[in-house]
Amino acid sequence: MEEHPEGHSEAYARIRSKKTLGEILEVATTFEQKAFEFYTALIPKVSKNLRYLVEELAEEEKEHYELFRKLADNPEIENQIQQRIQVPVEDHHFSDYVQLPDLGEHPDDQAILQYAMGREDAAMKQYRELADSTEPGPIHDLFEYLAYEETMHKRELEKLYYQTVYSGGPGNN
Amino acid sequence: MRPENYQARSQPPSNEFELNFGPNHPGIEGNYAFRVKLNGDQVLEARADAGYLHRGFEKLMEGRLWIQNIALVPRICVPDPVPMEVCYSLAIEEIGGLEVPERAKWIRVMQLEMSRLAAHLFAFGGHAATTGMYTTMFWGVADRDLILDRFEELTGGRVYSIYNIPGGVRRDVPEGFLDRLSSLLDYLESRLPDYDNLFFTNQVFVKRARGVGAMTQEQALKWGVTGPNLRATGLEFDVRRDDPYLVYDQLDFEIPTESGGDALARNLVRRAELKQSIRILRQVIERLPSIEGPIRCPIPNPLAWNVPAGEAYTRVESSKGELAYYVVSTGGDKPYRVHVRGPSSMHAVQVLEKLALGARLEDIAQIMFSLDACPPEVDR
Amino acid sequence: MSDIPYKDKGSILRPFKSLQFFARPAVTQPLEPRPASDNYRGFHVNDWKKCIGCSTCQKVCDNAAITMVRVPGLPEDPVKGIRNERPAIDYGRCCWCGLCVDICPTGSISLTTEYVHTCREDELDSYFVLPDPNGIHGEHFPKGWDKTADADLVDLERQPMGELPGEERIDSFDEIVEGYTEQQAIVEASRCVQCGMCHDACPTHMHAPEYIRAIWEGDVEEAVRQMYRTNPFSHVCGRVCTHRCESACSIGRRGEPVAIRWLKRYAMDAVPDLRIREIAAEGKVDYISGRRIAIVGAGPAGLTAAYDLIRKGHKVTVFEALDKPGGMTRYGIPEYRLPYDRLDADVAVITSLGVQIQYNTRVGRDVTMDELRRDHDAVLIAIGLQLGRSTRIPGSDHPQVRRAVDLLRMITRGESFEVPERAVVIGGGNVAMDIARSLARLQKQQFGKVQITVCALEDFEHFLADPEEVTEAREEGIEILDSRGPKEVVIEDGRLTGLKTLGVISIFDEQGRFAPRYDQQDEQFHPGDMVIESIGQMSDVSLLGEELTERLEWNRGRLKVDEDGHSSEPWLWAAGDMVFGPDVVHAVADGHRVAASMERYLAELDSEKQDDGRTS
Amino acid sequence: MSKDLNIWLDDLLGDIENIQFKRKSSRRVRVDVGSEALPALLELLQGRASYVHLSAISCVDWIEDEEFELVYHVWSYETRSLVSAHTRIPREPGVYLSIYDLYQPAAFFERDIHEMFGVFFEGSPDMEKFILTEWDGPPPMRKEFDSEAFVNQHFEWEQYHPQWLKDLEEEGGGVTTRPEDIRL
Repeated sequence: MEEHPEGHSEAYARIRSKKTLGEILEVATTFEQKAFEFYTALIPKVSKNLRYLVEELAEEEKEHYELFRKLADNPEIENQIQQRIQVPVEDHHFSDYVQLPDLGEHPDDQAILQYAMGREDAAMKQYRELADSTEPGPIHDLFEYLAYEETMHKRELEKLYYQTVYSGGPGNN
Repeated sequence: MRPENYQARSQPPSNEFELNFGPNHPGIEGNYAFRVKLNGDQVLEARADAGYLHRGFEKLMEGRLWIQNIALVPRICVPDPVPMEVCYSLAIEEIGGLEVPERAKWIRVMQLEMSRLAAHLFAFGGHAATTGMYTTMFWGVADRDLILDRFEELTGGRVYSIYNIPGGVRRDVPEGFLDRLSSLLDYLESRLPDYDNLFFTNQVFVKRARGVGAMTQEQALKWGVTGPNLRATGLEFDVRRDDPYLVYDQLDFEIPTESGGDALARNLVRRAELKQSIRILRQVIERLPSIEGPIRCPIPNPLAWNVPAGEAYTRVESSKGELAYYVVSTGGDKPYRVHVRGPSSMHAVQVLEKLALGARLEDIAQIMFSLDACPPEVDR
Repeated sequence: MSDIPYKDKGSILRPFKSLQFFARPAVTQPLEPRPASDNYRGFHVNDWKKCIGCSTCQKVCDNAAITMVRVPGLPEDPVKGIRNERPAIDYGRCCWCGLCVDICPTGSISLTTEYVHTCREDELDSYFVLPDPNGIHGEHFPKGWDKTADADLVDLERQPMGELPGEERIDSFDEIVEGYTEQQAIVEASRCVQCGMCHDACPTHMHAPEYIRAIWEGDVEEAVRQMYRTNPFSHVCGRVCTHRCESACSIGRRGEPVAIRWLKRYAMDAVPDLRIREIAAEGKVDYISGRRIAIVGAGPAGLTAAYDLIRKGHKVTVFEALDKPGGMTRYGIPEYRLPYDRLDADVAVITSLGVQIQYNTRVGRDVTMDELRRDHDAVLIAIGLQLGRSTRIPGSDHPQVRRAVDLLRMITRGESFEVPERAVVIGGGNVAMDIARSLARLQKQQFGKVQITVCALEDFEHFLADPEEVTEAREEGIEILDSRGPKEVVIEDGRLTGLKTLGVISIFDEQGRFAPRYDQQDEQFHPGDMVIESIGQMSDVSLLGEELTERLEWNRGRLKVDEDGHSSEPWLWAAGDMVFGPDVVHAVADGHRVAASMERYLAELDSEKQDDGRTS
Repeated sequence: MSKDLNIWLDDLLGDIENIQFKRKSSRRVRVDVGSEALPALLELLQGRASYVHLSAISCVDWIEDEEFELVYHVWSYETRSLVSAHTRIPREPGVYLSIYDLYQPAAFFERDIHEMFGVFFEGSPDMEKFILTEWDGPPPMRKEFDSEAFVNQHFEWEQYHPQWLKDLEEEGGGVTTRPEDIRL
C-alpha cells in the first residue's frame, strides 16, 4: 500500500501554511479525495464477499469531501463551524491498540477495518494538534471542526469493527 | 281476572281435591313442588316433586377440573353454601393427602358457623312468615344481611363465597375483621331477646307450631333424619362433635336438643344453636390471632393437577343436617364421580310426605319450613 | 336444655314488647351506592401493560366465560412472550369466582369493587366486555379481589436441578447437570399453563406445550414424538439449547420459568434410543424419489435438513471435513455440558433413516463444489462459523496466543497441547466460558489448581454469557473480570508473560449501539503463559472457490440468501450459523426451512420434467 | 371404642365369605363385598352392630369395567363410625335388590340412582321419575352421556357483537380463541 496514514504528517504540515478557511478546507478535501481513490482502487482486489466494506468506506470518504467542499463554498462558513464544534466529541480509543495491518494483496474484512480506523485516528490526531497549536479564532475553530469530523468517523468505524469482529461470537450453543 | 274462555265448573261430588304447592309458591324455598290431595282441609296424600330445579351439578363436576368445582359447589345450597365448599375440599384433601394448615382450619370453622347463623336466621324467619309473622322474617333477613356483609369482607362474595379451596382457604382474614365480627356477634346476641319476644315465646307461634309435623325419635332414626330435626326429637347427635372434622374437637359447645319432635321443637333447637354458634365464633375470635402460618398448603398448578386415585366420604354438619360428599378420583385432573348427599334429601322428600299426612292445609307450609327443606340439595 | 322461656305461658303481651321499636330511630340507608368491601369480587379490570395475552385465565375459567380477542396496536413479540390478545368476559357466564385473578401469571387481572351492571333487553351486548384498566363503565372503582402472594395459584418455583458441586466436577469432563427424576419431571411439567408462548418463541417452534403435557401424563414416548415433529436434535437441545422458550414462558413473568429444556432432556433420556429411532421413522415415505442431495457440514443445520429430506425419499449425502458429526455441538461445546454419546444418539437417529455421512471429506480440497453440483440435484452448505477472530492487538501473533474454537476442537479430538499453568481468556461469551472451564479442568488435572482470568469487554449488566455459566465458572475457581478491553499481549524475550487491558467506561453509544469506550488511565496486567482469544467467529467460505464466490451474491460479508436459505444460484442453499449466527436451535429451524425450500425446488424439477416429457 | 370395633367387626365378618375390609381411619371402614352378600352384611351391621343410619347410597359408573359400583354408607350412633360397603353389579342389565326393608332412606337414594344411572332396584317402593320429570333421554349420570355435547346440540350460545368488537374487527383484530376451543 502506497500511503501509510501515520507517515502523512508532512501533508498535514502543508495545511499549517494556509491562511484562509477556504484554503485549509481545500487541502483537507484533497486528503479525503485521496482516501476515496485509495479505497476505490482496493475494491477489485478484495474477495467479492468483502467488497461491500471497501465500497462503503469509499462512499463515506466521498461524502466527507463533498461535505468539506460544500462548506468551503458556503458564505456562512464560520457560523456553521461554530455550531458544530459547540459539543466537544470524545475519542473512545477502542481501536487504538489494534495493530496497523499490512493490507497485502487479499486483505480480510478485519484488516480493512483496522486500516480504515488507523487512517481516521491519524487524521483526527493531526487536526487536533493543529487546533491545539493555533490561536483561538476562525482557523482554530476549523481545525476543531475537522478533528471532530474525523473522530466521529473513527467512532462509526469502531462500532462496525465491534459488530464484525466481536459480535457473532456471543455463544455457540 | 278471568280468562275469556273461563267456564264455571260444578263442584266435584266429594270434598277431595288436589292442590299444588309450588313450584313457585311463596311457601317453598326454590323451585320445588309439593302436591297434596286434600279431604276438606286435611291432607290425604302428599308427593314431593323436584322436577323444576335440576342443574346437573354432579355431572358438571365430572367435566371440570378439581379446582373449577369450588365455584360450583356452593350453588347447591343457596342459604348455607359454606358447608358445600368445605365438604368438597375435605374430600379432595383426604384423597390427595393434603395437610390443611391449622390457621385455615380455624378460618373454615369461622365461616361454617357464620353460615349456620345466617341460614338459621333465614330458616326461622321463613317459618315465621308461614304463620303470618312477617316482622320476624324481615328481621331475620336483615340481620342475615349483616352476616353477609362480613362474608363479603372475608371472602369477596356475599352469598357464594367461593373461598374454600382444596388445601385451605383463598385469602387471609382482613385486618380488623375479627373485631367487626365480634361486634356483629354482640349485636346478634342483643337481638335474641327481641326474637324471643316476637317469635319464640310468642304464644301465637308456640300454640300454632306445637304438635305440628311431630315425629318420634324412633321415626326420625328410621327415616334417616339428621341435624336440628333429629335433635328436636331428643337425640343429642351432631357431626361436629361425634364425627369431628377441622378443629371442632378443640372447641367448647353444647348440642341443644328438644323432645317434642314437632315444628316448635325444631325451631327452638335452631334458636338455641344460634347461641352455640356465637359461642364457637367467640372462641375462634380469641384463638385465631395466635394461630399463625399459611392459609393453604402448596397445591399443584390447578390446570395440571391430578388428584391421586382414591375415594373419600366426608361429612359435615350443615345448618340442615348431615351433609356428605362421596368423591372418587381415578388419578385424573377431574373428579370421576362426586355424589352429594344433601341433608334435605331425607326431610324434604320422604319425611315431609309422611309428616304432611293428616295435617291441615294451613300447616303444610309450617311443616316444610320447620324441617328447613332446601330443595337444591335434593335436586342437585 | 333450652334457655328460652317459651313454656312460660306468660303474658300474651310479650310480642308487644316489640312496640318499643317505634321509639327507636329509624334505620336509614343513604341513596348513593354503598362501597363494597376491599376484597369484593366485582367486575374485571385488566392492566394491558402487564397482560401478555397468554390466555391462562381462559383455561381456568370454569364457566367458559372468557374469549381471547386480538387487539391490533398492542405490542406483539413472540421472543419476549407477548401476544396482542386480551381476555374478553361474557358476564352472562362469569360467576365471579376470581380464579382468573389467582392464576394469572402476570398479575394483570383483578376484580373491582363495582357492584352493578344492568341493561335493557336490546343492550345484551353490554354483557360482553373487554376489560381494560378503566373498568366496565369507565368509572374508577378501587380494586377488590387482587393477586396476593399467599393465594397465588401459579407455582413460581421450579424443581431444583441437581448438579455436581464445583470441587467435585472441576477435575473431570463429567456432565454437571444430573437431570430430573421421573417425579421431579412430572412435578415440573405440572407447572406449565399451556399458554404456548414457548412454541411461538422457539426458532423451530417446538411443540413444547404438547410434550410437557405428555410428560405430565407420564407418556414420555408421546413427548418424544412431539419433539421429533420439529427437532431431530432433541438430546442436544435438551442440554445446551439457548432456551428462548424459557425466556418467553409466562410463568417466568413473576417466577422461574418452566424448565422446558430439562424436561426435554428428561423425556429423551427416558426413552430407549432404539424406540426413539422408531418414533422418528414414523411418517417416512416408503418410496425412493430418485433425487440426490449433497449437504456440506454435518452440524445441526445440515443434519436437520438431511433428516427432513431423507424422510421424503431423497438420497442424502453429507460431506463432513472432520471425522465425527455434530459440528460446533461436538467441537465447540465441552463434554461436561453435552456428553458426546447424547450427540451420537441424535445423529444415529438421523443416519438410521438412511442419511450417508462422508467423514474426513473437506469440500474445496477433497471434493469441489463443481463436483458436488454435477453429481447432485441440489446442494446445501451449512458449514457454521469455524474460524475464530483475533483481536489483532500487539503481540497477538505470538504462538501462545490461541483461538478458543481451535483449542476446544483440539480438546474434543484429544489432540495434545501444552496446558498453560496460567491462562488469560479474552472474551465474555459462552465460548469464552467454555474454553476457560475446559482449560480449568485440564489445569486441575495437571497442576492441581486453576489459574484462569477471563477479561470481558462487556460489563456484567450486559454480559453475553449465560448467568449460569458465569456462576458455574466462578464455582470452578475462574476469575472473571468485566469491562476490560485488551490492549497488548506482553512478550518478554520472546516469552509470553500476560495481557494488558484497559478499563471500559461504557459499552453503548447514545443510540444504544455497541461502541466500547476505553479509559486509558485504567490499565491492568494479567499474568499468564497463554492468551486465548474468544471474541467473534466467522465462516470459512473459501471452499466455494473464487469463481463461485464471484458469481454468488453477498450481503455484508455473508452469502446472500432469501428467507428460505436459497442463494442466488438455483441449486445452492445455505443454512445454519453461517447465515444466522451461532445457535443450535436456530440452526435446526433453519435446516427445516431450507429443506422445505429444497423440497419445493425438487418438486418443480419433477413437474418440469413431466412437462418436457409431454412436449417432446 | 375403636378397639371394640375391630373385635366385633372381625367376628361379624367371619360369617360372610368373599369380603375384604380396610380401616381407613379411626371412624372410617371400607368393606368390599360381593353383591350377593351385601344385603346380609347390611343386615348384620344394622341388627348386630348398631349401624342404624343409612347416610347415603352412592353409585359409580365404571363403564370400562362394564360395572356399576354401589356404595352403602352406614353410620353407627353408638360406635361413632361409618362403614362404607362397596359392591359391584354388572352394568347390564343393571338390576339389584332394594334394601328398603332394612333402611327406609334407601327409597330416596335408590330412586335417585335409578333415575340417574338406570339401575333398577327390585323391591324399592317407588321407582317413578322424580327429578327428571320431562326427560326421556338416557340416564344422564351414565358415563356415555355427554352433557356438554347435549347442551351444544340443543342450545345456542349468546352471540354477542358489541361495538368495541366491531371496531377491533375493522382494525384487523377480533376473536381469536373462543372458550369452547380450549376446554382442558
